[in-house]
Amino acid sequence: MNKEDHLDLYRKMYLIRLFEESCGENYSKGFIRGFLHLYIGQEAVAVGSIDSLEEKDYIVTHYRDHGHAIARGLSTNGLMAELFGKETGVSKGKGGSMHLFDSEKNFMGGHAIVGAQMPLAAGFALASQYRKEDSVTMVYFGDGATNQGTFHETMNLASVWKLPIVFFLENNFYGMGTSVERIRSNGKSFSNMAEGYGIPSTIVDGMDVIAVKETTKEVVDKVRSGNGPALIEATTFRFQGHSMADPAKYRESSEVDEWRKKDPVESFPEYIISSNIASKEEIEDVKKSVEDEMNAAVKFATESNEPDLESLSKDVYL
Amino acid sequence: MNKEDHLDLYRKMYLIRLFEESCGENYSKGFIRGFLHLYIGQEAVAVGSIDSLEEKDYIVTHYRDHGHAIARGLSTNGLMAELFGKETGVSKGKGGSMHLFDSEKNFMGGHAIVGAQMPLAAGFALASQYRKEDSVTMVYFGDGATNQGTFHETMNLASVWKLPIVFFLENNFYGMGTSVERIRSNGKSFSNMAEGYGIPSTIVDGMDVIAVKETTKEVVDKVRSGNGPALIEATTFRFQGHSMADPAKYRESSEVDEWRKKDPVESFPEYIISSNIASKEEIEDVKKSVEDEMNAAVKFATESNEPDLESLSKDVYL
Amino acid sequence: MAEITLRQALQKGLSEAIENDPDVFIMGEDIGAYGGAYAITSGFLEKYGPDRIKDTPISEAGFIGAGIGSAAAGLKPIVELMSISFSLVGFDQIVNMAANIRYMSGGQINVPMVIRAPTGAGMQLGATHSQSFETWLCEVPGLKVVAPSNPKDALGLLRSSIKDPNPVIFAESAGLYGTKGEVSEEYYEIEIGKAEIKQEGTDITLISYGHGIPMINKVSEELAKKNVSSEIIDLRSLSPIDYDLINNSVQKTGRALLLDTARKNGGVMAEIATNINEDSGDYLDGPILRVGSEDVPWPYNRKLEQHAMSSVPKIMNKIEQGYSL
Amino acid sequence: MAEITLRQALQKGLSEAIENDPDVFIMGEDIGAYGGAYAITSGFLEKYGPDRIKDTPISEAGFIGAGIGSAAAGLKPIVELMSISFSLVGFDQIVNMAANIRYMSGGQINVPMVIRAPTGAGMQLGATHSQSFETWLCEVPGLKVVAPSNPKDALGLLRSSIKDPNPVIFAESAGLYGTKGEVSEEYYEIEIGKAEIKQEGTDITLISYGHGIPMINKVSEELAKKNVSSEIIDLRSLSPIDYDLINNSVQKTGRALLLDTARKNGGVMAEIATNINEDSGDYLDGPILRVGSEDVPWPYNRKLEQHAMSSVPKIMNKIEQGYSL
Ligand SMILES: Cc1ncc(C[n+]2csc(CCOP(=O)(O)OP(=O)(O)O)c2C)c(N)n1
Ligand SMILES: Cc1ncc(C[n+]2csc(CCOP(=O)(O)OP(=O)(O)O)c2C)c(N)n1
Ligand SMILES: [Mg+2]
Ligand SMILES: [Mg+2]
Repeated sequence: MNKEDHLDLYRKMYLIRLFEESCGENYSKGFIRGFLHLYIGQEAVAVGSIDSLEEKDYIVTHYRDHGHAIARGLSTNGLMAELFGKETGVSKGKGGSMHLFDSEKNFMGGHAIVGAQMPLAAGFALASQYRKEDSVTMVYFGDGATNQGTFHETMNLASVWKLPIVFFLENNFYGMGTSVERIRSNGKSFSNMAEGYGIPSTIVDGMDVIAVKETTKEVVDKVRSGNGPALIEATTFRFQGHSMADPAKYRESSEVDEWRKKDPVESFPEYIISSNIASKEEIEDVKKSVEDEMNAAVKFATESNEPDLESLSKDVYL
Repeated sequence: MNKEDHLDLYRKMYLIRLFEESCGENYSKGFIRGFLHLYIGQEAVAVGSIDSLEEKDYIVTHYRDHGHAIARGLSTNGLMAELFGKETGVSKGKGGSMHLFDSEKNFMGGHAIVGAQMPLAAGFALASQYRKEDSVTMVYFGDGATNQGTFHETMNLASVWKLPIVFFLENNFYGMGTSVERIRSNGKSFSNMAEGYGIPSTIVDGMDVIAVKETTKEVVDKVRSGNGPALIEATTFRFQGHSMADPAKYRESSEVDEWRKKDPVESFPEYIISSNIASKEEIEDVKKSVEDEMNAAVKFATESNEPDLESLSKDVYL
Repeated sequence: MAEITLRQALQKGLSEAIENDPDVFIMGEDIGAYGGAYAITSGFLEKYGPDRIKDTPISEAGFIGAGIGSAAAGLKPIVELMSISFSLVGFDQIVNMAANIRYMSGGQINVPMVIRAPTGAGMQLGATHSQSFETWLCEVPGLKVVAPSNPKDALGLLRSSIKDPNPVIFAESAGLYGTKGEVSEEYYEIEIGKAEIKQEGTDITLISYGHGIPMINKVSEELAKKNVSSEIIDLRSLSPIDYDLINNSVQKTGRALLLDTARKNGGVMAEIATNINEDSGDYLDGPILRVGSEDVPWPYNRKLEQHAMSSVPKIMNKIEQGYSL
Repeated sequence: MAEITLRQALQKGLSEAIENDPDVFIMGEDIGAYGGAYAITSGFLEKYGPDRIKDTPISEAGFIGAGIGSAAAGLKPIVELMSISFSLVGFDQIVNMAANIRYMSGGQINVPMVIRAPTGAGMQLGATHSQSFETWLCEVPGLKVVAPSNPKDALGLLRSSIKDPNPVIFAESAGLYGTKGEVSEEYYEIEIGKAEIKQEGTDITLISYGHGIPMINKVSEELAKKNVSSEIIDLRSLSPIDYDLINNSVQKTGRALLLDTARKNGGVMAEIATNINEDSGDYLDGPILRVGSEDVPWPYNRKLEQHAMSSVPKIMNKIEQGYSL
């Protein structure tokens, strides 16, 4: 990894952070509505893992999807416009925060029923296998989603069919207000669930973007070369409530503070500077360009048009 | 276990065998219709395991339920009448083979959607726990049912809530025409699935009625005393097709022959005689009485009335 | 009489049931420590403890099924779903199990369970989160379905639902939780299966339920301005449906406008319209009119979402064209 | 022209698709080694191999979802369910995913998938196994639903369904697999959304689909004996519904009898009756008549099950009373 690689990882994490902060702000102002789940705190997971993917790989995720979308390189204009419900949005304003899509980038959503994205993801992996292509499907989900039967059905399918799929569990220790202990009696980690299906699993520090990137690369390589599915569990934390509606009273602020110390958006640039990989000024330049991009995105979203009323009944059938 | 205990186990196994043979016959004659799944070959599982339960314990099972019903002591008259669709049937002729019930015996069905009985069973266990009663719920299912998400959701619930429930897997190595290898990549056994939830599991030879009984007793005792759920996997085999419609072309007759050598209905009385637990005559007496019971059951079913047409709209609501 | 919100009415009914009947417990995702996605059970965990207020994993099939089993064992579970949209992952348990088990067992097993769930669009949650599956569940024999439009009905129906020995789907319009209304301090129940005439009238019968009622009220005001007297029926129960009351009213007024808040295609009102035509056809002065949401998945954008929904002008328009009123 | 069974027609359509389009594959429980619960894919595994004929574990949500994903990636999966009754455990994938994904993505993603499933009661399978959930699925925007009544339509509709870029539910009446009929050897398709007039007539329009058609044919014969000329409409598609053809016919005959094979309450015909009343009300010589199955779970006992179903006498009775014919 050279300097540019480092700065690029930082750039994406910072972009996600600012994007999310801007979302929060624009939600308060009423420009963004519905359910809004921010990715603040988990940036290193999406950025590190997606950096290890190739263009041909498929990404499928859940409703907390802004981070993955940005890491995948979806246009911040199109994303912010989607959240503003504009016709220039990635899903033409029809999907909203929880249903982001960009099929050209193989970014296959944005799915808001907990666990429902997993069978779907298996389908993309099945298609790759069927066509003897070596693309890999990456499916993201939370600790809470491990409680849905679809997670297990999909692990089993993937294992029996040896599908090229990576189950990427973002264990942020809470599913809404429910801490992991209350949904899981067998320890805080989930990887032994995969073992029941003969699926190899790895745990990685989700606050360390380089560790995430390297672990993912290793796992994805194996999956790509036909070894069947794998599971990665990244331990991470969301610094804010589950959604904008959640004051997060179910946890101690000390727990949040502990995790904030590992904030990748703070610690990674510090590491870059202290390791002399890049200078403070270079970091500042990145910041500046990200801030510009964000301002432009909000401007774009604000100035874009609402969809025509006729579009209501379009896109139902082809 | 004294002589009576041995003879009783044999009696029940033989009763199931004859009952099932009679079902097959009466299906061919058109007296029994719909889907009919025989338990022939698996008798030792139901008989051994249910012998270890107490009256207050709940039993929940799937569509292959005749064996469990008979082992639980449901009236053969009422069961055969149910299969004949008569008003004297255990479910008034409304349930049929796949939906047998006897709530007085805590025999809670007979459920025909694969895997659907498992959440239900957790509910009975939850009720026992809620009321601080020490009854245990026993839920039966097949190897194929492990593929349903409900199995996993229920294991997780049971584990998190420490429910007094025993997951009883009858691994007969086929779910319809699908051999275990084709639905499971991680070995023929399923017990490591339970480990993912911290649920202890035991494998037992399902053709050995005494082994089943003893293993079940041990496991049920632990569960009853508040140790949370457990899983028992009994390896067994159905000697006939999945249902009356199945010629079982997907397996070699040699495989069936191998298993038939372990037929508990043959080997157990041999063991009783050769170990001098009871005499050949005593076994013959048991047979005779079972045959009489079966003849009476078929007679009862034949002579019973069909339900009134008015009963069609009864039992929908209380 | 006190003015309380529909949320408070539910809280009152739930607390009451927990306090009066040891067999009643509440179960659902984040109803405890979090206080419920819509804060219905806020404070309950602290007050009643974890046995009565049972937080569940995100396993709808699992805990709906567990609710059914516990009810079959004689408890009285109240299962909360975060959204009726999520009922689909547990639909088999509701439709094939809760509804059928009594019949299949020849009447041996009862399922005295209540499934509460917010329903309806209008909050920009998009296609997966805005569904109204009570329109399907009310077609399932073995289930009862209620859908209150105001605090009084919410409390009265909740009491009846908890007492009912059958599985009851309690559909709560998410947009109405904050709605205020008078609620008697004396104990009362509202019988499941009984609709209510909210306003008597002579010229046209307006029928809806849940969050359709506020809109119907506005329509009635518009009609009054044109000297048209409308009779308003709040269905309150979608299963069973109070056809006696409906037919009596329509036979009197000779006209009817039926408002579905869900999609018109496949909504509750098709069945009701057909029954009115069958049973009161001779009394009609014109066609039965139906208004409902558009036949598209629910969009996120506010303008589109509002456009997909029915509205007072759309309904007025329909009435003007249908009856030249 | 050859006489073949409906099963053979499906086999022909499926083989053809497999042979002509490398993106087509079939997936389902026991469709391979076992040959299919109703033997539709008998011999296919041997002929086309395990990649094209994919046996699945008993995980409906899992493999329906995998079908959707593979379709979104450009393949053309044909998913077989052993029974439409089992669709419920995968209902979320069908209703919230397959149907919505195109809309939610602003038209970026298509799901060219077919879900085939036997449907309908009459085989004494009891409450959990005799359901007809096509009556719900046809109300979901984003899905198409077809239900053939004969071999010719089965083949023609199967061809269109596989070609269609949208998710199509292909409801097969389990009781009709052995039904024989003429099927052209020339290639043809039957357009989704087009009903067929199976018989022209002047006095009454009889409408049904799937296994309702044989019964409707008998009713027509009975009517003919009384010199009543009936026009028979086979819907063939339940979504979209061919309202043009229906309204034209009813406007001509002035009378209509609608037969649901599923439960009347909540069946397809309520929506159709309401639409006819809305669009052709002025042309009617009397009420629209509806017959369907009783509003109870399906019982096992044969006599009860038959009693729950509609029958020629019940229909004749309805017509005689409704129209004094
Ligand atoms: C089937 C279903 N049940 C419930 C919900 C409501 N819900 C949305 S997110 C969520 C918590 C998920 O937690 P987790 O999987 O840990 O992901 P995180 O939000 O922590 O990223 C719940 C319960 C839903 N969307 N779908
Ligand atoms: C949800 C669902 N899918 C499919 C079926 C059809 N089906 C009935 S039994 C069965 C096989 C079950 O196999 P297993 O669990 O091993 O039990 P066994 O029959 O061997 O006792 C299948 C696929 C069903 N009843 N329910
Ligand atoms: Mg989480
Ligand atoms: Mg089996």
